[in-house]
Amino acid sequence: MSWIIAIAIIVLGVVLTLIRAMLGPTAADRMVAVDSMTTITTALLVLLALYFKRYIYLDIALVYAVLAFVATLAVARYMEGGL
Amino acid sequence: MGKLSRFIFTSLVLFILWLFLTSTFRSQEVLIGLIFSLVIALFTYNSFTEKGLRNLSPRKVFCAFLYLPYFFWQMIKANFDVAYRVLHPKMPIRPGIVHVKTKMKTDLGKLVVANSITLTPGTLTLDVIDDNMLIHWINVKTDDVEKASEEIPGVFEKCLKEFLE
Amino acid sequence: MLTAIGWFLIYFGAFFLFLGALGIMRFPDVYNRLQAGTKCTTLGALSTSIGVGFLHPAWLPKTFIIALFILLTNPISSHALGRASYRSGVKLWEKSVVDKCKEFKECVEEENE
Amino acid sequence: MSSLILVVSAILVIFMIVGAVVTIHARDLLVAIIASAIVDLVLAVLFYILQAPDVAITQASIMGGLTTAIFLVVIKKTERYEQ
Repeated sequence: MSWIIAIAIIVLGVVLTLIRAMLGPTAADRMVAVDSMTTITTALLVLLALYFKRYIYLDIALVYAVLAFVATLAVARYMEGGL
Repeated sequence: MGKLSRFIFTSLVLFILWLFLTSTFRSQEVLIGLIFSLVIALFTYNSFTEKGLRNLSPRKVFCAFLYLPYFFWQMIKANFDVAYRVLHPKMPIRPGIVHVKTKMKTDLGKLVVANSITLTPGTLTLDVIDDNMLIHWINVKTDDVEKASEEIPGVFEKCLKEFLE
Repeated sequence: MLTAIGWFLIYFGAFFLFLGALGIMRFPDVYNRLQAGTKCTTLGALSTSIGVGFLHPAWLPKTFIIALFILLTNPISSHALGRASYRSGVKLWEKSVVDKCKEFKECVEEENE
Repeated sequence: MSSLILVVSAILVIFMIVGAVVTIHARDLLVAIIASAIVDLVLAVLFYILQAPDVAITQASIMGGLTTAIFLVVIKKTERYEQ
């Protein structure tokens, strides 16, 4: 039962950020929402790794955090005119 | 600072990271990690660190351990602050961008101060130009440069000056 | 004992992750959303992963690495996004009090072109 | 317990469909890129839930990180708004 509550709260958070990403007025709003979504999803992946009881699943959380950071930095560099 | 000490410091950091990532002590894995951390450190020590083994002097390590609990306490306070502003029906925010001056000279010092400011109550670093910092403040109390410098980065710089400069 | 601490940390983190998402929905402009998104999600993800490490102590080193990585990279990405959105001309909220950023020519360079 | 996982994946699939629709209809190509990045990241979580960790790592790294950066280089070289 305690699993259901913890995972449900975090999934509700993901849904809220995804709604903001779909209807945000400017591109910057959407990117802020996507950045927060990746951090929340990293926490969700760590929690699900404990739920499935597989050690290898933690690697996905690590890769997810690193690569989403690269995507955020690329979009930020594009928006300020660099790249 | 000598090249050897910078090289040793870089490979030490990489090797400790490898030990955390594999989290075993079998001889084969430790050996291969040691070889790869030496090879990678050979190529990257030039841009990784400037001070080498001087970073590990006992006084600096002691000051870093004193700084961490204070930082986490500030972070928890920041989160309850944001929680209050989010859950309040009228959203009591009064945002603005203020200008403060920092006393840090090195790049590493500016990085640590900017990251600490971002994670502590109500402030977010927008831009760093030389020693001027532009900070978005969610509840502006003053827009004077001197007072804002006392208010925002001053509390960290007292602790950080010890182990970064 | 370790189990109790682990569950407490997981619920603490989940609560703050939800609050960060709620802040992103409610706040009026980009910079305020960035504040809520950075602070709450950093502490939430950190506390959740350390809590998982407490529940299953053999995993503690790797969850510690994940927490360290989040603590290092999240402020940098939010700083880059804030600077990029100011330089690309996103306006502040209309009830904002003060804007010292106009005094620096590095900040408004992009708008003039 | 597996009904919890079923509900989570149903929510994620709905958001993937909405993201794909936003990707097709957006006039601003930066918004289209961000929406397609959302689709890729959510698809990585879905592969994770379906217990394929290697596919999830590849999806998160190649599609979530690198393809976004390559698309950004492309719209930097051409133009941002669709005619």
